[in-house]
Amino acid sequence: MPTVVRPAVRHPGLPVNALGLTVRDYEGGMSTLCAGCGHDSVTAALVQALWELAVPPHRVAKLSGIGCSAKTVGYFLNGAHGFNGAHGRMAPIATGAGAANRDLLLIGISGDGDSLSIGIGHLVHLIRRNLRMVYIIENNGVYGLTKGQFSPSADIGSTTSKGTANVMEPIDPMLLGLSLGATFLARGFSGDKAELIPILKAATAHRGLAIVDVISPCVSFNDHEGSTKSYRFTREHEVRVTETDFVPPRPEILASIGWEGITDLTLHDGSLVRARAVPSGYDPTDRIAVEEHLREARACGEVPTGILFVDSSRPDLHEMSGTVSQPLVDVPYAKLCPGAAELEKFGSV
Amino acid sequence: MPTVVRPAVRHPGLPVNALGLTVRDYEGGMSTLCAGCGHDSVTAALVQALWELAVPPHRVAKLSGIGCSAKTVGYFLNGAHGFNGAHGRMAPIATGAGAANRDLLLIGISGDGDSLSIGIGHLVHLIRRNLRMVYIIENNGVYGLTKGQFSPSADIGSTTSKGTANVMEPIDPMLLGLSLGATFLARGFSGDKAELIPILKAATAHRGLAIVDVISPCVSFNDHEGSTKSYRFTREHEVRVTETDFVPPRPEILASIGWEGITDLTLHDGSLVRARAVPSGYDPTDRIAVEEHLREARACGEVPTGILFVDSSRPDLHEMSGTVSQPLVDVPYAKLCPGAAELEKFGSV
Amino acid sequence: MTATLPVRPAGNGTAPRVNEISIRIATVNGTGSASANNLLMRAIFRMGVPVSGKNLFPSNIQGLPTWYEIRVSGRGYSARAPRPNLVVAMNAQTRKRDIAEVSPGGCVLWDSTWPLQEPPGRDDIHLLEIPIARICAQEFRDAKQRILLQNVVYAGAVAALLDIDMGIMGALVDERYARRDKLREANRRALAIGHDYAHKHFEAPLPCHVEPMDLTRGSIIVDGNTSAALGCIYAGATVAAWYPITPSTSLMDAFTSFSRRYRRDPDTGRATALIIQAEDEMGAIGTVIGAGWTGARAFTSTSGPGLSLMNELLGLAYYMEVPAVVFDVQRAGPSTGLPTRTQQADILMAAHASHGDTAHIVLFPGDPAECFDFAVRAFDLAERFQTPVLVLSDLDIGMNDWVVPRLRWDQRYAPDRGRVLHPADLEEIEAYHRYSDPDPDWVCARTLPGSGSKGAWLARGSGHNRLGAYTEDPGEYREVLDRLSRKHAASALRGPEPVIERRPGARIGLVTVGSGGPAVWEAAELLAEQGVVTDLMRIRGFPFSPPVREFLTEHERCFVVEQNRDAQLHSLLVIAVPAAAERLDSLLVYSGIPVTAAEVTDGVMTRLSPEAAACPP
Amino acid sequence: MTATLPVRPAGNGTAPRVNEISIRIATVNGTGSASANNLLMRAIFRMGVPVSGKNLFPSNIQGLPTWYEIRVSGRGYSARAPRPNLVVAMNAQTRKRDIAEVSPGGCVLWDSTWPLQEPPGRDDIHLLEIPIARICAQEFRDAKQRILLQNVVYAGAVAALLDIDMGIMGALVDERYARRDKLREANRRALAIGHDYAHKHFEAPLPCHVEPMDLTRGSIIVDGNTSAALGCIYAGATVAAWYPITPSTSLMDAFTSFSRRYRRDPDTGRATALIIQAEDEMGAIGTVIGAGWTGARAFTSTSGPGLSLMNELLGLAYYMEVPAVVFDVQRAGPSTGLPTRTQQADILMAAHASHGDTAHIVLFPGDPAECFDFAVRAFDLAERFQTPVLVLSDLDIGMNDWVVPRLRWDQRYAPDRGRVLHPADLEEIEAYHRYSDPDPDWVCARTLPGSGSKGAWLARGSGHNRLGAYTEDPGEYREVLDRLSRKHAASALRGPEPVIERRPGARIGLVTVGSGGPAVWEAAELLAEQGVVTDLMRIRGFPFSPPVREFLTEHERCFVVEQNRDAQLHSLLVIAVPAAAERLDSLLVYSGIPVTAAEVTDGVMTRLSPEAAACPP
Ligand SMILES: Cc1ncc(C[n+]2csc(CCOP(=O)(O)OP(=O)(O)O)c2C)c(N)n1
Ligand SMILES: Cc1ncc(C[n+]2csc(CCOP(=O)(O)OP(=O)(O)O)c2C)c(N)n1
Ligand code: SF4
Ligand code: SF4
Ligand SMILES: [Mg+2]
Ligand SMILES: [Mg+2]
Repeated sequence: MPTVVRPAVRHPGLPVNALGLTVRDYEGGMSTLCAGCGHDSVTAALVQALWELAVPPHRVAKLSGIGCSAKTVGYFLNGAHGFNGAHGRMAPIATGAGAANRDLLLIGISGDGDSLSIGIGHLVHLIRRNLRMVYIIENNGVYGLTKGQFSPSADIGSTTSKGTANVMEPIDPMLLGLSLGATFLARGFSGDKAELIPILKAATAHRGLAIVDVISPCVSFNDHEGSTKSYRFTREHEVRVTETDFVPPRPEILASIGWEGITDLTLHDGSLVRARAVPSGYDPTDRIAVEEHLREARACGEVPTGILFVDSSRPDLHEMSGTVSQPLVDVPYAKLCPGAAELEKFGSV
Repeated sequence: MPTVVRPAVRHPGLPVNALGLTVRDYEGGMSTLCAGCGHDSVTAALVQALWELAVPPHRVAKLSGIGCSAKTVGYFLNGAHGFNGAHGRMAPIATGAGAANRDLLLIGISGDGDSLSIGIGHLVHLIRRNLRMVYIIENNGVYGLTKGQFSPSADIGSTTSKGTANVMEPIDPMLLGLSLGATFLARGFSGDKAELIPILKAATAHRGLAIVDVISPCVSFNDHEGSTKSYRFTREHEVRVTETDFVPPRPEILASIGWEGITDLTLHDGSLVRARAVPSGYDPTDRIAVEEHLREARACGEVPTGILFVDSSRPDLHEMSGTVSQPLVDVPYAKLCPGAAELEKFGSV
Repeated sequence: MTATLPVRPAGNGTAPRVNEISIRIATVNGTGSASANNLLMRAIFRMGVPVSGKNLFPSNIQGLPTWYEIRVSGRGYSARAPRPNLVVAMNAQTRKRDIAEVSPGGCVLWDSTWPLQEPPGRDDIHLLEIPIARICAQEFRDAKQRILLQNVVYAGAVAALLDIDMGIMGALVDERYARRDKLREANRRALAIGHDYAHKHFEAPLPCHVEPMDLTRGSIIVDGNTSAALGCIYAGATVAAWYPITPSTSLMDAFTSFSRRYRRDPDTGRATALIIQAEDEMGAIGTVIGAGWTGARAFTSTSGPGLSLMNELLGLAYYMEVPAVVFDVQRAGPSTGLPTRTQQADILMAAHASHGDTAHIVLFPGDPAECFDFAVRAFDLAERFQTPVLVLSDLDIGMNDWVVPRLRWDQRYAPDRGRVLHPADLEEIEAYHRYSDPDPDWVCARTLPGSGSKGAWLARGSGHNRLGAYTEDPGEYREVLDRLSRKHAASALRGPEPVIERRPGARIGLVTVGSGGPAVWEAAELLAEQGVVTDLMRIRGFPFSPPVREFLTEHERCFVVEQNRDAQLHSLLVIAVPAAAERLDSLLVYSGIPVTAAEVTDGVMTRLSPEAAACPP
Repeated sequence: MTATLPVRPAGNGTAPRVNEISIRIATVNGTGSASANNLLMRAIFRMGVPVSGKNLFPSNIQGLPTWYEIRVSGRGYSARAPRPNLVVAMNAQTRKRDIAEVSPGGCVLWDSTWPLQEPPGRDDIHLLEIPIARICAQEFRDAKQRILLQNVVYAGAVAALLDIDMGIMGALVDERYARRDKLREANRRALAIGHDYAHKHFEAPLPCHVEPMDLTRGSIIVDGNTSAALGCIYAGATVAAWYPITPSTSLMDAFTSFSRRYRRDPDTGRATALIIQAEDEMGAIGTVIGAGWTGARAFTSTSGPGLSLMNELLGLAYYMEVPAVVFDVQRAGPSTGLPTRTQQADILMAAHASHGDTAHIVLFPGDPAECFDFAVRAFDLAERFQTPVLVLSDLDIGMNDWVVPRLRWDQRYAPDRGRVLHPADLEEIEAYHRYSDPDPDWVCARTLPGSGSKGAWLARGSGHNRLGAYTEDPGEYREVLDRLSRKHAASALRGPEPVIERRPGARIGLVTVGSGGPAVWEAAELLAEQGVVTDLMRIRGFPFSPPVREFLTEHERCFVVEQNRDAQLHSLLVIAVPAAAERLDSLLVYSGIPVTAAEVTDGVMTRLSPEAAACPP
């Protein structure tokens, strides 16, 4: 794929990243979400993370389904292609895009309805395929765009603004991912950008499916007293279980790192992501321990954040499939067509 | 609902159950499955269990999607209504049937493709609704009816008859259920009828969704060397973690039972199901411990069977919804129609 | 800007008249204008004057332009009006365009807190300015109220301009805030401020104002989703399953809130209906089919994308012969399209939804009153014919406020449960076979799960014979398929007849469906004024009944007016009545905004013009 | 029973003739008869005689009745034959019916190991008995072989009866078991046993036998799923996604095995195609659309139920303008229907799949050769028109063995990637807008993800304007919708033309589609013999091209022969060509078994009879 980087001359005052681009070059269209919507903060964190990482914008493919969250693909990275598809179908679209061009950095933005309700079958199977992709769930416990019905992530006892309480067991995408063999699970909070940015960076570095569950309050329909997805509730109950640092590529560091809550996620360019455990002993590579921790946290109403689980050992879709290292879209037709002589032989009885 | 029990006079030689019915009265049409198919054994176990329980046949509604497994609803309980619907959609159909008539004993027979592939979104949400139903997955690791493709339950490394190995993480319905708050999870083996029958009985007794994962080998496409869903593999790796006994209703027993791996599942008629732990200390009510056990068993290639997990504390769909105790189909129209006077008032500006 | 109002030449717009007014209110969504608009509409209604409201809103929650149109028509025209006589321009973002669209001689009331950036560019209209935001900032303390009450201020001003009865306005406010004194007072005050300001600064009332009539007695204001939900209540529905989607969501919301009142066991307080928010539309329709098979009256509501997802299971219910009721509140497609705009573009899909040879019964209500009636009929037809019935409403009917005759209930109504054999009936017969013994409508008797072993059968979507047994035998398989085809045809005689209005000497027919009714009716009147006499037919059901065929073949030429691009109703008509194929012409309006009479008359006149006649359709 | 074979009066069956034979072999599925039947068919083919095979199999894996029909026709008729001249009755379960169906004067070869329970009830046929099971039990040791080789024994006997070249039969066995000596020997022996038994006990060969010709040179035997898969290989497809479903599964199986050969990088041995078994059909079509958007040639294969599930996303791809290729190998509906039986009942759905105004390009291959060609064309059309293309095959074409001309490849072929702007192209233009600047086909240029920021755009299924930006503006929204409509119409000129065959003086047209071709062609010949001269048209694409319209309006009367109940092609024709509506009549065959010429001629003659003429269609 040819690389086209636009010269960063238009914003002389702003700092530039390694590509000479300013943060403006990572922005998108004007948001039409409600003022204060958590999703806008996630967009901002993403813009910052991608700018800091100096990801070439055109190398990204933005993907989403339908929902307020899904709209945000229009609000960052104008220089990247995007696909704002159908409700619940982001995963298959991403699978096709990733299958066709493995060099794309796939960034998907979904909602808790989009991913855990209509799209959950696809999510489950995306986890199995371990497609290399950043999969963000902007989790607000409701269907925002259709005006506030409970989504499957609503906690038992969480109430609507009119006071009706949810009675069904919630789906926690982190627990679900653990049970299905997901390889990267992190949780952030749209109100905590400082934590979210390095998580997002780490996610882009993961070779496989990186699911980032971001609690992202819906100010119009689920930010009241009684909601467990409100700003206030999340702020009061958020507990960081790991602190994430993003370490630019410095080979000498690599050698010196052993495990003390540090997970060595190596970017394709050699960068490193460190997840330091906050509760002593939290080990984001121990599936059972993580599960136990998450369950206990849930029982006492905590919202654990940080990189919760990482498994870098599993192959991604292309590795499982043994495909060529070149993107399939770049394989020239001449290499694909068996030619007339071969056809001549076909079907001899 | 009026009860019509046909007089059990036609098979004078055979033993009769409490309703005066013989086992023949619980049978269905001739199976058209392959000779030796595991599914036929599951059918036989079910017939036996229902006969022993003396379930009135007409009180049952049989449900299924599409697949070899789905066909088996035609092979038992001719005296019950059945619904052999569309691939993957058993759960919603069951939800509707259960919503409309809570007095029906819903027995669903699904396949691993039907439930874990196309139908997994519905299964996940059925678990959340905790619909009272016996949900049997006849799990053979392949799509039998479409001739042997891997299903999502195929283990990593399990091979097709031609030697291709599966590379994707399997979906274990038991682990999935645990992560989603399922309330009854059991695993059986079609080759072990002695164990399966009491499990099925216990499942019918559960007030909520009882998922029974039955390893049920496909002799045509997945019973070869190299398959982890073959008769041989399962026989060699099956490990009972609990032994289930079904105890008919005797109030005095109830009082004397404490926990030593015994789970008190009380049937609507007062019957009791005991699950005795085989590995010392296995506690089918401790979600985390069960999860840990299942993961470890999987790591060493074991297939744990028995009642694996039970939680009798959660409300079922009707309890969550606060519906009347009478089946909704039996609520007379006169009670439902607000009448002309009420309409007269409607829409006054 | 001028505040005096000499009547200027009306240009090519509609001349302003008493009780023939069209108001457009431009605001920003999420700012609470809905209740002010509603207030105006209801006050006019209470004055006895026919009125209708169209909400043109964006597909987001907050911050984008939205318009509300109120049409006052003493003549009873309720279609969307062509151009407004009075524009309330509260949204600075769209003000330029809003000003451009007012009809010549009309007025624009605008919030002069934010002055116009450029001259309005029109001298054929009146610009009435009120610094609403500034006034509210001065008068009210609470930040939220300052925003909300701006709407009430313009409502007061409009009331003054149109001479809307302030007694009624005040009473409506009082009723609304009956138990919230502070709010009531604040609203009252805002109303007065707007009203007084207008009286003081403008020559109010305008020449085109509202005068009391007595034409709304016996009518109510209601939207189609609410009345459809109420129809489901009256029909005896006990199971509902759905997945939220605009513009159908308010149907289930209404059913939910009606259920709080009408689906409670008085003794136990427990629910006699179960409403399930499903995981997706396949889950929703599956639940409905499961409940229908079990004997409950069950329904779902959805819109285009959801209907697409229901295709497979609709075919299952058709082939198994299980009743199911689906409300499709159509929105503008294709794909996600314009979720908050109206269209009638699911007609073709609804008629044959699913692969294979599948055909459904489709009902087309034309207004909220018919939404109520057809909801009840849908359940009756679904159970009588043991098949899915799709009720095709649309956003215009479903979400807009219509004035319709008060809903009436015939106490003698008993649900038509169709042919169901209960245990006692089964005792009378020797053996029961599900698909045998059809009645003259080609319907066979069904039995319900739980009702006894003698009637037990296995429902299957795979090939089956008349006994209900699996078959691959060509003849047995075809026998069932042929009966299904005859059954579908037979349902034509039981569905709602078209509404036909004949005028002596008409050789031209105007054919329409659903929400096209009011515009086509108005167009027929306008055409008659221009000497073009037309008969009218509004189709209300598919398969088409004999009067539809007759109407089409009776007329030299028929214009099929529908709100989609691909002439979907026209297509079904041509298939059903090939003899009329060459007489049918299409008038298609599909921009997402409800069709106006002008669009219809223009279309007809163009096609009837000598130039058009030269090249046949 | 007699073993002598005097030629008896043929009754109303087809008189037995040399090289005009129809054989029906009745077995139980899962017993391995397929390879024996294949052997017979291939041997006849190698003798230079046109032959075709139809497999009528049940929807289960083992133990149910299955039939294989081989039609030998020196005249080249390849449609299903009406009644067999020779029945091989290996299945005791269906034997009675099998005997009943042999045509008068014909023969039944049956396994007399299990004697007939009752007399066959016919004296107009010949019963030839061989105790096949008993012989195999005596001759072979291995239990599995005893079963499998029964099939080879009857193949040997049939070879003797029909004078099929035993040298060729032997050679085919040798080729098949080239590397498995024991199996080869056993098969050889079984073949000889059957052959010798027949020669010894019957008067073989029969009068209706096979004589060598030279009509299959340059032809191959292939099924449509295999050739479609090969077409995808030649078209350059690199991404495939699917969910298993009969009868389309073998298409992806074939693509998978072709990929082992043709999608391997020679240097690394790694794959140049990615085949994804999706979780369901929505996953499959979604993956295809994602890959198509990214620039890969991607496809899926499915059948009716899967197509139903793809509705929503097909509308998305249509509206976003993303290429996608879908093979729908049709089976008998509705719902699950008869998964192993053929039908053409997804036509209407395919043309307009999805809610809202959606219209697709549909290709109708008529045989496996066209499956190959149309696979390639489908990708070209999908990319040129940036839209889904549905290839509607069916079980008859997809899974049965057809003799077709050897597939040819034009080395000059270059994929038509349509209008794609690459970075260099983008440098030439000032700004890029996705839906602007249509070419004469109304197609706008697209750009691919990863190819640069200047061409970046956000694909959306929601309302958009020519720039690709979100819009709710009526005019902007409609502008795109109108262009889509024109684009669809324009594609009619680029799709495959109908195949038309004219006969001097014909005033009647026979119109058909897909697998209906051979039966209709044969029927036309038979009708001509009866003095009814007809022209033929086989439609190969939707939207219909001008020659379709011309053909329909040119003829006094046209019979549309299609394999569904609801006259789906007929419906699309009436919509597209209303002027011909009254001339069209339907001949519908939909029992799941491929249409025969006799069904067509009977249908035509009945409708042309004086009685029918009295009451117009
Ligand atoms: C097939 C289909 N069904 C329903 C909808 C309506 N719909 C649009 S967005 C949405 C839910 C959005 O919820 P979520 O994914 O949580 O996003 P949020 O708006 O909360 O960010 C629904 C139900 C749709 N667009 N398509
Ligand atoms: C919508 C749809 N897609 C695909 C199919 C084809 N199909 C029938 S059964 C089946 C899989 C069955 O697998 P499983 O559920 O494991 O049942 P088994 O046959 O193994 O018992 C498939 C893919 C279908 N019937 N419907
Ligand atoms: S409705 Fe909720 S989720 Fe949607 S934009 Fe507003 S705050 Fe955000
Ligand atoms: S194919 Fe497999 S699953 Fe199906 S009937 Fe045969 S053995 Fe059972
Ligand atoms: Mg949400
Ligand atoms: Mg299976």
